[in-house]
Amino acid sequence: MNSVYFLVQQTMFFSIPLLVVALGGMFSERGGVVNIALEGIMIMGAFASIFVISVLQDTMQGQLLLIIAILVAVAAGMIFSLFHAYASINMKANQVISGTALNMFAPAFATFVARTIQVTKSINFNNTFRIESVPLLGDIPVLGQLFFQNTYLTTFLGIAILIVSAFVLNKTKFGLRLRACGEHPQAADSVGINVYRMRYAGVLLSGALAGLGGLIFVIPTSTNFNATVSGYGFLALAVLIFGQWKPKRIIIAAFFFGFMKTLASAYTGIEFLSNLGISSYLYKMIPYIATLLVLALTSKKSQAPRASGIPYDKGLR
Amino acid sequence: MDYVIEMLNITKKFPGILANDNVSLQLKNGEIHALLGENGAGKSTLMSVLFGLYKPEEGVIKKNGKTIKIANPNDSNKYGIGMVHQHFKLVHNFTVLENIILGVESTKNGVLKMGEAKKRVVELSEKYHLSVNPDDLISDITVGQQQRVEILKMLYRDNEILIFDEPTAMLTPQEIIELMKIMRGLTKEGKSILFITHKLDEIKLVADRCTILRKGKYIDTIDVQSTTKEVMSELMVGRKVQLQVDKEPASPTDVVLNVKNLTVKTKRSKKNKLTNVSFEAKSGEIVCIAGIDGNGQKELVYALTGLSDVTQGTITLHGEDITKDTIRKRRVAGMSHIPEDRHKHGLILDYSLAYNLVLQRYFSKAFQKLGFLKHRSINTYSNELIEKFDIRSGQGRKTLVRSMSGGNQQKAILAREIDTDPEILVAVQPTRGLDVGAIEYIHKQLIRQRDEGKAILLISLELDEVLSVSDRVLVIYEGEIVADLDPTSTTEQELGLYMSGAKREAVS
Amino acid sequence: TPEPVAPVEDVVEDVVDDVEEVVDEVVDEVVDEVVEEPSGYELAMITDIGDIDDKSFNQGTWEGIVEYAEANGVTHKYYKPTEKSTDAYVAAIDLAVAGGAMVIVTPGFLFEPAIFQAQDMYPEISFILLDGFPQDGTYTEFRIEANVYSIFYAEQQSGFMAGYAAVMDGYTKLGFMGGMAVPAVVRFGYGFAQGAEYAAAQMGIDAIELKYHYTGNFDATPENQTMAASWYGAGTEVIFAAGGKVGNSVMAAAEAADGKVIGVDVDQGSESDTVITSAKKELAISVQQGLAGYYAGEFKGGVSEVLDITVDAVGLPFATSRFNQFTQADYDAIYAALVADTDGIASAILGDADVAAAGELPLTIVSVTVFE
Amino acid sequence: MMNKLKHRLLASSGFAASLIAIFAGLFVGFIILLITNPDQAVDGFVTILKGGFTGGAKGIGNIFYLATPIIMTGLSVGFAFKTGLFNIGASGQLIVGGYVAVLIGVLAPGLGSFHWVIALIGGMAAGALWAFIPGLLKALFNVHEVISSIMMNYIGMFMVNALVAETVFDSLRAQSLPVAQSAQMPTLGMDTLFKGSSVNAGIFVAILFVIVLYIILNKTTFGYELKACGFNKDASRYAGINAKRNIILSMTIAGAMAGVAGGLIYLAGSGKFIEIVDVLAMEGFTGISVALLASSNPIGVLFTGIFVSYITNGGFYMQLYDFVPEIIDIIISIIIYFSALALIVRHFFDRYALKSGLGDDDIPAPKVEPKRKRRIGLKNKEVDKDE
Ligand SMILES: Nc1ncnc2c1ncn2[C@@H]1O[C@H](COP(=O)(O)OP(=O)(O)OP(=O)(O)O)[C@@H](O)[C@H]1O
Ligand SMILES: Nc1ncnc2c1ncn2[C@@H]1O[C@H](COP(=O)(O)OP(=O)(O)OP(=O)(O)O)[C@@H](O)[C@H]1O
Ligand SMILES: [Mg+2]
Ligand SMILES: [Mg+2]
Repeated sequence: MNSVYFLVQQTMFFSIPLLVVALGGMFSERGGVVNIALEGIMIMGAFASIFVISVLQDTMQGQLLLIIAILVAVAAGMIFSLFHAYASINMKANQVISGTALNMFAPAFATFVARTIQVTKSINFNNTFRIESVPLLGDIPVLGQLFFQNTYLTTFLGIAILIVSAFVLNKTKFGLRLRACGEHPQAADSVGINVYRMRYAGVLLSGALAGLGGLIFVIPTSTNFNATVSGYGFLALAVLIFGQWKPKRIIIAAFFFGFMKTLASAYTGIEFLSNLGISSYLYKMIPYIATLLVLALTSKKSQAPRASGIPYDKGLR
Repeated sequence: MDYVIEMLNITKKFPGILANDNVSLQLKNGEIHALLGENGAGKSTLMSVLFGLYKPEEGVIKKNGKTIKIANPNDSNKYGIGMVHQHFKLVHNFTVLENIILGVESTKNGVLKMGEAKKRVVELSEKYHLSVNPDDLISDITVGQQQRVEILKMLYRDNEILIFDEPTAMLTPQEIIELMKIMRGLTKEGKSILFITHKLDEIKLVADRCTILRKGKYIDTIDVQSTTKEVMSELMVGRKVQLQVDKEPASPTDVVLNVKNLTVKTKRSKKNKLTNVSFEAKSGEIVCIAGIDGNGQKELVYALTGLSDVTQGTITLHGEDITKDTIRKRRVAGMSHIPEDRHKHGLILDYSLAYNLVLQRYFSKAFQKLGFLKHRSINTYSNELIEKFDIRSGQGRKTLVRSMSGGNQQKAILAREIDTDPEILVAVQPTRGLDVGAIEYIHKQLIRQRDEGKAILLISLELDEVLSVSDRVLVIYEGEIVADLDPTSTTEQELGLYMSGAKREAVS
Repeated sequence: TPEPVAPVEDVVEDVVDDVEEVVDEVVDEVVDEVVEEPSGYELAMITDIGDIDDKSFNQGTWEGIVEYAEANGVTHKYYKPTEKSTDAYVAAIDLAVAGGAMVIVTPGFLFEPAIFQAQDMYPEISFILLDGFPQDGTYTEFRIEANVYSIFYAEQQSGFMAGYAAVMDGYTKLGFMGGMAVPAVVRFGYGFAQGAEYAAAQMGIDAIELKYHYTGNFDATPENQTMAASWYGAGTEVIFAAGGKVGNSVMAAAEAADGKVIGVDVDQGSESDTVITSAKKELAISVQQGLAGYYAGEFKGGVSEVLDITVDAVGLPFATSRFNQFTQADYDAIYAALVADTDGIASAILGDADVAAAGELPLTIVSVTVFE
Repeated sequence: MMNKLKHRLLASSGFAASLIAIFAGLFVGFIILLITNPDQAVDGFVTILKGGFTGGAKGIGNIFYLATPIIMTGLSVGFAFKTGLFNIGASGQLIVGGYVAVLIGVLAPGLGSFHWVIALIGGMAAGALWAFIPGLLKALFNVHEVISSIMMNYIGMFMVNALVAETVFDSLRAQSLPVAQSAQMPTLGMDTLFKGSSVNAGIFVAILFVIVLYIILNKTTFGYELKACGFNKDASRYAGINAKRNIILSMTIAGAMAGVAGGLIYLAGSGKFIEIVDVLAMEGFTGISVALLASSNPIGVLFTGIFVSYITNGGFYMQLYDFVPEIIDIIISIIIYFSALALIVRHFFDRYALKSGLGDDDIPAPKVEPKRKRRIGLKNKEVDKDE
């Protein structure tokens, strides 16, 4: 049972950032802008917020500081994503080039600034954010141990974001219009929807969520930030596609992948798995192979938003 | 005289072409004003300018005498202008309802109130006899139904100036009659209508006045009642057009295409899409499959041409069983296909016109050697076709097909498919969206092909065309052939009865 | 109507003129550059895999250089090669020389072939090669010239002390997470296991568990954090993290699981309260000594030496360690024994050249579980 | 004839636009230099401009050396783009190809002077296989190639790590063994011409593939089919083109290019080895930039590959001054960003060319991929037969 608790708690550390960032990507792509800059935005969000934490942590601690960091990460992600929005929406640029440029820019910038300010590029921080056990909820048998112990505020925030995202996308005017812009912007335009504005909103949301995802990613897994998120932005993109651009599937994808990753990294601490005598290389490959297999079985109907990746051009028939 | 809308001296350029050259148009309050012109004359462009999709280089727009600025569809909406576009502007994976309310959603705190909207849509669709199911996905309904959705979109917005860009191209005769009635009704309610069509009958039927464009230029505005169809078409094309198809009786010889007990079932639906369809087409005859849209025509064509699999039955071409052959093999064996959806199937919009003209032949000896394209031959050949079929575009064979007008895109497909010298030509709605001049030409081509001994299978929704071009009419209803008729001894009314399932005869 | 385009001949001519002009300029510039006196950074370091803040030997080395240079007012700079290849390292050395370097420090065995070439190319420049001995790249020719000082460290001794201290301090469930199985890391790991064995024998403990793994990277990743967390979850009390920033992931896991960490290379006690001690390798000090020798005219050129506990190059930072039972006296005793090699204790520690894999270490009390 | 040339010049506005992007990017870079270190900004900037030339003959040689693999990955990504596929998996294909090349290079020394050729072909085949899998998954199961390629990147990396440790392991350094002398790329005398640089015959191999791919794409029926599939799958099916086969072939060829890139890297004899480290090969991602800067045109890829290498070398030499070295990554990313914007400038040029009355029959064919060309990516259409 202990290892079950452990696996579930640990899975969150993989899944929640993937979930949040993939949801960000979803808003952008459902609005019609391919965002492969998720990786870069995560780095920017993490960089800015961890930096703020490192500056403020002597005067402030715990959840309040975390909330400030969250706001900083969101803001940084949004500001950075503006560049992508401007290029892909106003300038009708190739969205993959723009995203690639941002992915290259972010780590260079984070390193550059960190070095200019403090010589080394890694920014240390004290993790004062972990919640040993959520008051009351943590005491619930089984469930409490599964979900409300050894956790972070951001885990619940991630779940909340999922619920809100699903609602916004499917039940609100904003969501309807956004989706229209991602499927058939000419149609949206012809009914008086400002396609540019909607796409900006989509990209900015993706910036906010990816920036936040960067912070969520770093906090539980290290004690410093080092201008990298280890390719998780690309994995989030994979989760987004795996999740077929739909919130409910994205969460399944994020948890599937996160769980496989957890198993693959935690097997050495789980007797039954470590006794199988499988090499660590194979364990490391398992999440990716499993994902491919699942995809092969579930992708038949998968379909990206039709207009995503195509700059909106009024003149185009 | 009070004009609701005046478009004065509008000029709109596109790369290589003056789409509108100092064009003016005045719409009276409560009238139906037709806009007539050849393919590529600039009709859609002019309407798009009015609707705020294009910004003209020159010219002014006035509403009720006051100059207004229409920079985008939001503005046009504000001024009560609505438009049904020639190329539908519907989101394929949205429901009918979602498409209708898009842009004018009613909400409570940002949350959609779908229930109310649905009620209104149902009311509207009943009132105007535009039957659609609000919960269907656009991708699941027929083109005709999509057309209705477009109209409902406009009605839902309470627009007072309605633009219909070729709304009838996809409708059945009954639906067209319905639409005409609706349009009349709308003008009675005080709305004014701009109506683009290539069908002179329709203009005669509903329009009050008609403005004619030719090659981007304004030609004339005429009073419809006092002008004959012949005059109209002459004004439009700049020469006399023969409106009546003129042909010798057919003299069919040997069987080219033989279809036996064809049954098609798709995974999604429980019912057969086609049931035991059997017929043959001989060389030297034009066989027409008539029917209301959605009765299995698409499945039949897909099965014949190899775009989808057959559940049961056989298809033979000149005695060879081709039921299981690939698309390419059928092509090479002599089957040609003018597809219904030109954008989905017929053209690669981002290829040049030349490349599109060899889409079915690039692999043949004439255009390829050892796997290398012979660009010189491709270019010469396409220049020939462009000349021969009068395909108009900004930059000749180098034009990107995407930028060509709908009619000219259709001509390109026709040129390609006819020029391959097929054994059998499967032509689905070959004249959809074409101007009378072009239609005349196409019809002549079809008949010439027939006279040269080809078999032609024509799938058409237009009774006119069915009765005037074909030598034999098969009526399809709910996936079955319900009649085999001789067009010379059949009336539109009788055809209508078979098409609607009210009547059927045993067909072997 | 638009302006007519210039006749094409003119255009082409213009372009050719322009190109010629540019080429001339570039050639001039290049010549200038070569003739020009370099602006001058006397002390240079070339980085390898990691950056100067890899929490590992790049960082340790660089900190040593900086400290020395600032104390003595010498200009200093580090150079990043364009990629990880011998040629690129040599090119970086060229650049450093062009930049005025007199002494070039290269951390890591990957520089062996580059230094092998550079020692001949630049006889007037002095090189300090850490963790390596100049060789031709295929291990067929080994040669050290008078301008190269090669330094190795007895990491196995440092690891030994860490393992010893951990067991003496009462821990019996140990873990070792190395970055990659490169020689220095392997020596840390082997020493750790043997130190634990030694302490256990001394204390009469009959069973010590040791989980042993190379993560395959030197980064802080969720994978590394998860693995450490799973070890702590399975009862491991202290993990020796010998892989640069892998340590930060282990610390993150330790903080969540009340586990303990042993740092590596430098004193990492300040990075997390979970760090009980660090197996040090005094890169900075040895670099500084090398530099001091150079400036004193006593550069140890042509020498390759292993720096061990006798010169204080390895050991634990006792003052800042967080031990419960392991006392200063205990530390001093084992330190003295190792320095004196009492009963051959120091020379008996097996290194990377002696044993092929951790599982083959001759241990009786410590049971090593290796995760390949 | 002259008239035609004139048109060609105008039509190469894409080139002019790229230049504008480069100038704009450099300008912003210069400003950053000025802000961070005004004293040396001019010197540093000049160094960037001079690129590899600062290093003289050696520097020039190294431009070509560093350009070689990214031209190959650029070709890989670009070729797939032309077919409407986004090959983000060049990194995995590269490492798998590199491994097989090394394996042959180490274990089969008896192959004589063809050794390197065979090793390279082995690498090519391995890369092809690695991309064949996502191609197959896409064609048969509609699995989006972006996600499967990302997965294959990681699988390839871990697999190669395991295989190197099993087969060609240098246990002293935790990396692959050096390949036999005969498996190293010949230098064709360039080692004396560009003395001290690592340039080798690899650059000619890359140029060879540039030409081959250009011909395939623009002059063959196969290329016609591939591009047709990229633009409109339904229409190509209607035209009797086997879309599934084309998806697989296109990915496979793309993978082969990346596989060659891997071979060229590890057979270069520059002292580079496959390390057992869990990090994806960067060249695969650089290939994306290279391909996109070139609008996926193979000839363009040749030049953008050299350009990126040129400026990277410039950045290397900029270390002679007091700048945080990451500045060069910042500048390159800004140039790439501006080049994305530059496409609009190019669009404008094209318009101008058309408007200025050149709409006659002799304009060079609008290179097949206008507006929609920018539709890249994450789109996924069912290639299924049933409707
Ligand atoms: N977005 C565009 N870009 C370039 N050229 C265009 C564009 N839209 C229209 N054109 C060109 O302008 C001309 C007029 O096109 P338009 O669509 O207005 O014709 P139309 O009268 O509606 O023809 P049809 O009856 O075939 O629909 C055509 O030659 C067409 O190729
Ligand atoms: N009809 C076309 N549609 C699209 N692209 C074309 C077309 N014709 C040529 N191309 C493209 O333009 C390029 C130039 O072809 P083109 O035949 O114009 O060359 P050229 O230099 O004029 O040679 P030549 O006149 O000797 O045949 C070809 O490589 C091909 O990719
Ligand atoms: Mg039109
Ligand atoms: Mg030519």
